Amino acid sequence: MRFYEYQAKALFRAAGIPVPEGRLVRTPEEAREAATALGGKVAVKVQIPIGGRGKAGGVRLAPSPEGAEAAARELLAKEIRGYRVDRLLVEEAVPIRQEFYLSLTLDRARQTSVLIASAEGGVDIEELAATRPDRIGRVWIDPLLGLRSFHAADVAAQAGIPSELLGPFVERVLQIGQIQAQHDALLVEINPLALLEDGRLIALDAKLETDDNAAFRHPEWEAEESAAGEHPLERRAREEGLAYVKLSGNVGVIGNGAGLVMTTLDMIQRQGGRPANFLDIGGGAQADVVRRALRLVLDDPDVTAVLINVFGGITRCDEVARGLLQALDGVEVRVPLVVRLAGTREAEGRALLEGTPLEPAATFLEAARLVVQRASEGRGDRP
Amino acid sequence: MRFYEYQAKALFRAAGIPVPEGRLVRTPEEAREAATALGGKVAVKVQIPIGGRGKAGGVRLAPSPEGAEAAARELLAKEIRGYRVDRLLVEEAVPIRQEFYLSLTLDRARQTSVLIASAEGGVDIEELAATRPDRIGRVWIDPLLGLRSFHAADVAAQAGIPSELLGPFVERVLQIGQIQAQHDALLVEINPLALLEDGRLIALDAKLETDDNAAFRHPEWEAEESAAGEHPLERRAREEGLAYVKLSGNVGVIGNGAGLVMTTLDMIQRQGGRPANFLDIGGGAQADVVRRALRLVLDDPDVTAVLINVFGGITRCDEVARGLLQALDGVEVRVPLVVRLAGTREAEGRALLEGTPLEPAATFLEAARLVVQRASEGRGDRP
Amino acid sequence: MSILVNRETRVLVQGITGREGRFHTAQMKAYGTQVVGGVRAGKGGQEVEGVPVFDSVRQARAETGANASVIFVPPAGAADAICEAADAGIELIVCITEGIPVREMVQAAAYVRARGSRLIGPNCPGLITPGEALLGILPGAIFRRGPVGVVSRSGTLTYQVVAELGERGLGQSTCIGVGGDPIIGTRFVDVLALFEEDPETEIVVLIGEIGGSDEEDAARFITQMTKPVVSFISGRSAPEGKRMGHAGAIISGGTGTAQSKIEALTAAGVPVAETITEIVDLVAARL
Amino acid sequence: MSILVNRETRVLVQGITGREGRFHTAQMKAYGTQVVGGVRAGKGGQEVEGVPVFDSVRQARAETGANASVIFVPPAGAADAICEAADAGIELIVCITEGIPVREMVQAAAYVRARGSRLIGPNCPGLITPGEALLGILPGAIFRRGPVGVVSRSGTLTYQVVAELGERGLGQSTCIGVGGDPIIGTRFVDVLALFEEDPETEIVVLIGEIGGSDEEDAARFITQMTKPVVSFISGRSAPEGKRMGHAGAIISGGTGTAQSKIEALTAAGVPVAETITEIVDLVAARL
Repeated sequence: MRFYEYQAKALFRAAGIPVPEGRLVRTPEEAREAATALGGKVAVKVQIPIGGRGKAGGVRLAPSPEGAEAAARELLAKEIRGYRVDRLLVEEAVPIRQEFYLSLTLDRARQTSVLIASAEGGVDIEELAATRPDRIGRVWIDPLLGLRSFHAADVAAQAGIPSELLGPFVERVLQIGQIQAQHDALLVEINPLALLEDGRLIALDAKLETDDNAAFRHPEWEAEESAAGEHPLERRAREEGLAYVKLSGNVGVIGNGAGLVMTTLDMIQRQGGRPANFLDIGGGAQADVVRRALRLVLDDPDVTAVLINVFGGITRCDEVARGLLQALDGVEVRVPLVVRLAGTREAEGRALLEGTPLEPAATFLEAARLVVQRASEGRGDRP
Repeated sequence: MRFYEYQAKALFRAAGIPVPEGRLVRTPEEAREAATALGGKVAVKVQIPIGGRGKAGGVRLAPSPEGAEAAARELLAKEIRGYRVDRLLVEEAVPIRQEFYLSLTLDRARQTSVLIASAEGGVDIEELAATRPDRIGRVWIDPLLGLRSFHAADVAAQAGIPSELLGPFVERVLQIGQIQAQHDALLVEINPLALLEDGRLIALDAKLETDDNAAFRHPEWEAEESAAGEHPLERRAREEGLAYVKLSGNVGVIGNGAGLVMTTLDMIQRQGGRPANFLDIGGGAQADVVRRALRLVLDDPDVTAVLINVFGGITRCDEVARGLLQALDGVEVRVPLVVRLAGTREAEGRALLEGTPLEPAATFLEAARLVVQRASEGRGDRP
Repeated sequence: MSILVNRETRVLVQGITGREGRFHTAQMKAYGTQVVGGVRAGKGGQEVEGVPVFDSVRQARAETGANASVIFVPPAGAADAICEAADAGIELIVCITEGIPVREMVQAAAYVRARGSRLIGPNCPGLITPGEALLGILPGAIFRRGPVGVVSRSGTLTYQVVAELGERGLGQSTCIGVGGDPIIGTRFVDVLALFEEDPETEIVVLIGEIGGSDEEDAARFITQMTKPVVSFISGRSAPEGKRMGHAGAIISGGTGTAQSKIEALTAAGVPVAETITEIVDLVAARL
Repeated sequence: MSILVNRETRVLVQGITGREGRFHTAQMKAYGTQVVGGVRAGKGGQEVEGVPVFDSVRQARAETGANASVIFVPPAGAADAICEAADAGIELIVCITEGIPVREMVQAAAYVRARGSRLIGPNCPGLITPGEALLGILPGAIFRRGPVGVVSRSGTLTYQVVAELGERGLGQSTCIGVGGDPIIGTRFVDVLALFEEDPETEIVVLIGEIGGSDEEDAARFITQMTKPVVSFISGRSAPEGKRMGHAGAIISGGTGTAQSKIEALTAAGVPVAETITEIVDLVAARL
C-alpha cells in the first residue's frame, strides 16, 4: 500500500529520522490554527497517495496563519492527479541550506534492493536518471549481506554528498534500511532530504510503499489503509479475500487467473469498451467465491454489464456456474451478464446456466464483443 | 567467558526458556531457607564454571530443608575439578518424564554454528558422540541463511525427538538461537532438556560461554565476570588490556606474540620448570606496556623467577629494555629476572640492561634453562 | 527431449499434508510424475496418497534420492521452505505458493543462487513435459507433446493458449509458468536459453505481461537465438500503480508498460499477437 | 614464482588513516609493495603517505585497479570492512585486525567464500614474498628469498623461525601467517595446496598451535603431497579451557591438544620439531 506523507512521516520519526513539525488538517480553519501553533510561517501540502504533487501545484508556502487558511481553502477545492484533495499537512517552514535525494527500493531486474542518492534534491529522480545519470549514485545491496554502512558511504561518494555530512547521511541510510525491514517496504524515499541552516539533515518529504504480501504480519496497516481513504469496494474485496481492482469504466469483469483477467480487460478495451474492474477468483475457486465475486461487482453502481470469463483447468466450470446461480438467487438482476466457460466440465457448466438470465458466449473474443455491446445498450448513462 | 549455571539460567529465562525455580546460596543456613521457600524437596548444585559436576558429586537431591542444609554443608567444604565451592544453586525438585540434549555451538572446522540434539539427555555428549554417534543429530547452520525452524525440525528428526514435542522443541531451538545472537555466545547448551510430567520442556541445566572478542559491546558482562569470582590478577590484566593467563607454576613469563609466549612456556616445561603465567605484550609494544606487564607478574606471590623473552620485529628491543627498567625503578627486586632480546635493536636493548639486576641470555633455549635454574634457587618454597 | 523435467525426475512435495499439497500430489501421481516423498515437520513416518512423509527435506532427499521439490507451503513459511530445499541440495525447486513477502523472497532467491540450485516461481503453476512429468498445478489433460516450448508469467491464460494450440494439433516440448511475482527464481531469458539448446523445441511461445523488464531482457536475448519466438503481452489496458492480480503485474513510475514490452519485442523481430487466437496462427505459420 | 602475492599485486589499505594503517602503509611502500590506494569513508580525496584515499573500496578499486586489500580497521568495523572488500570484488583480502567478534567473522568468512574472494586472517601478520611484496605487518628486513614456504598461525614465533632459517642461509618463497583466530579465511590445507603447486617452493615449514583441528586436517592433506613438510606445534604445556593469547589457541572439551596434533602429523610422516632450532635442522637436512 502507498502511505500518505503524514502517515509515512510518523513512521520515519519513530525510526529516528528528523522531520518538520506538522499537523494534519481537513478544513481551512484547522489550517489556520495549525499555522498559528507552528509559528505562523508554514508549508501547506495536499495529501495524495502519489508523487508529482509539487509540479501539480499541491504545495503552497504561507507566510502567516491567514495565508495558510487561504491556501488550504484553495487546495481543498482541487483535484490533483486524479485524487480529490480532502486533507492537508501543515508544516513549520524550515530554513534550508541544501537539498538531496535518498531512497531504498526494490530493483526487480537485479532482484535486490537498490540504494539511490543524489546531491540534487526535490527533483524527479527518473527524469534526472534519464538526463544526468552522473548525478545519481546507486548501490545494490547483496541480500545475503544486507544493508551495511559501507553501502551508505559508497552511494554518498558516488552522489557527491559532502564529506562533512557523511555521519548523519549514513545514519539516515541505516534508518531507511530499518524502515524497509520493519515495515516490509518496497520503497522508502526521502525527497528532498534537506540540510537545514541549523545543521540537521531532515526528511522534508516522505514516501513509503509497503508490500501487500506482508500484510498478514502487519495488522496495523488496516488502520492506515482505512485512514488513507481506500475505495469501499476495494476494502470489501480485501476483507473477503478477493483480488479486485476498481477501474474507471462500466464493464464488470470476473475471471480466473490474473493473466486471463488482464487479457479480458484488454479484449474489452479492444472492442471499444471500458472495464469497471479487475477481479480474479483464482485457481480452483469454489461456488462460494464465485458468488461473492459476482455480488461485489454487481454492487458497483458504475457497472452496466458484466463478463464472467473462465477457463477451467483445476477450476471446474460447473462449480463456477453454481456460484453464479447462488449469487443471483433472490436478487434482481439489473444489468446484462455474459458468461464464457471453457475447459474442465464446460458442458456441465453451460447446461446449468441454460434458461437463466446469464447469456452464454462461445469464445473469448465473442464474449468481449458481446459484453461491450450489452454495456452500451444498458443504462446508457455511461456509454 | 563461561557463565555459572545460575547466571546462564537468568538469561535463559529472559529469553523465554522455562527453568526450575531456584535460589543462589552461600551458606548451609541459606540453603535451608531456600529449600523451605521452594517447597521442601530440592536439588542442591555446586556452581563452578566447568562441566562434569554431576559425576564429581557436585549435585545432591534433598528431601527436606534439613537435608538441603546438610547437603550444602558438605558441598561447601569441597573442591570440585579444581574449583573451591563457594556458592550453591538450590532448585525446586521437578518430576521428570524424559531427558534430552540440545546445544548450539561453534564448529571451527566447518566455520559455522552446529545445532546438536539427542534423545538421551544428561549425558556427556562427547562420550555419546564417540560411542553411539547414531544417537546424536547434527545440523550445520549456513551463516548466510541463519538459524531457521527447519533446522530444528531436521535435528529433531535425526535425534529421534518425539513428534508430539516438535512444537516446544522448535521453540527451544529458536530461543537458544536468539541467546547465541544476543549474547555473542560460542556455546549455548541445555543438558538435560527435560520433559516434565506436566508437559513442559524445561532447561534443567544451562551452559553459556560467550565470545571475549565481543566484550566491547557487552558492558553487562563486567558484573557477571566479577560475580563469577575471576582471579584478581586476571581481572587487573583485563582492565589494563594485557593478554594474561594465570597458571599454576612459579616461573613468570613475558613475551611478545602469543605463539612465542606459548613456546616459551613449553621450553620452560621442557627444562623441568612450571610456568606461573602466560603474558603476551603484543606487537610493537611501548615501554609503558612492558612496565605494566612486569609489575603485574612481580605482584604474583607464586612467582620465584621471571623470563622476559622478546623477538624484535615491529617491536624494538630498546623500547622493551626501557620498559623493564621503568618497572624496576624504585622497586626492590625480590626474584631473579632473565632477559632474552633478539631482533630489531637487539644490541641497543642489551646495552641498556648492562649493570642492572636483569640477567641476559643469548638464546631462547639458554633463557629457558637459566630461568628454571634461577627459579629453583630462588625462595625455594616452591621448587 | 525436453527441458528441466522428464520421467527420471524424482519429486518431493513440501507441505504435502495440506489440502493443496495432498490434492496436487494425487494429480501429479495420476499424471505419471515420480512423486517419491513428501515433507512436513512432525508428520514424518506418515503416508499421504501413498507417498512417504518425512520431517525435513534433508532427510527426505537422503531416503528417496529426490532431485526436485514442489512447494505448497502457506505464504508465511514458503520462503523458508525454499531455503530448506536449497540447503538440502535439491536441484530444482518449484514454488507454487502465492503471496510470499518480497523481503523474504529476495533473500531466498539469492540463497538458491548461492547454493547453485534452480528455483521456478513462486506464485507459479509449475511446469510440465507432456507425457513425462508434471510438477505443480497445471491441468495435465490439456497438454500434448510436440515441438512448441511455452514460457509464461501466468497460469490460466497459458492454459487457454495451450488449449487453442492443441485444437490446431500443436503440442509442447515443455511448458513453464515462471510466476507472477516481482521476484522469481527463473526468468524468461533463463528458459529461452534452455529451449534454444533443446533439440525437441522448434519454436517458443512467450506470454508476458505488464510489470518489470523481463520481456525487454528477453527481447535482447532473442536476437541471439536461432529458433523463432512468438509472443503475447497482457495488460495493455492496465492503469498505472495498480497491482493487477499478480504482485508483479504493476506499472510503476511509467516503467513496465505493455507498450514498452511490445516495442522491445517488435524491435527484436518477435511478432506480438493481438489476441490469443493470433498466437496460434503465428506458431502454425512458423512450423 | 611464489604464492598469492608478488610485485604485480596492487594493494589497497582499508583503515589507512588510523595510526596502524598509516605506519604500515609506509613500511609496505618502503619494502616495495605497490600500495595503490587507501580507503576511509569521509576522507576521500586526501593523501596518506603519498597514497590517494577513497571513500569506499568499490570506488578505490575502480580508480586504481587494486586486486588486494590489507585491513587495519578496529574490531567493531573490521568484519564489515572484509565484506565491503569482497562485495567490491577484491580477490585477496588480508585482515590484520585482532579481536573481531566470532559471530561477525563467521558471516564475513562465508560471504567472502560466496563471492569467490580469498581472505587471509583475521588476527594475522599478513604475508610476504621476499623481495617482491609485503602485505601486513611482518618485519620485512628479516626475510630473504629462497625455497622454503612458511605457513603459521602465529606472528612473532614465525619471525624467530625465519630469523634462524636466515642465519643458516635458508630463504623463503612466500611466508604466510594465517591468523590466530578460531574463524580464519585461509587454513593450512589451503596454503599447502598452493605451495604444492608453486615451482619455487621446495619444502614447507608448518607452524601450528593448540586449538581446532587445522593441523590434523593438514596432516591428512600432506599424505597426498609430493613436497616435504616439517612442523612445529606450540602449546604443549597449555592447560585446558584457557585462551592462550590467540582467541583460537584454546583446548576445549579435550580437543585441540598439542598431543593430538603431534600424533596426527607424526602419523602422516611429518617430523615435528621439539625446539625452534630443530626446525631449521629438519629443513636443512631435507634440501
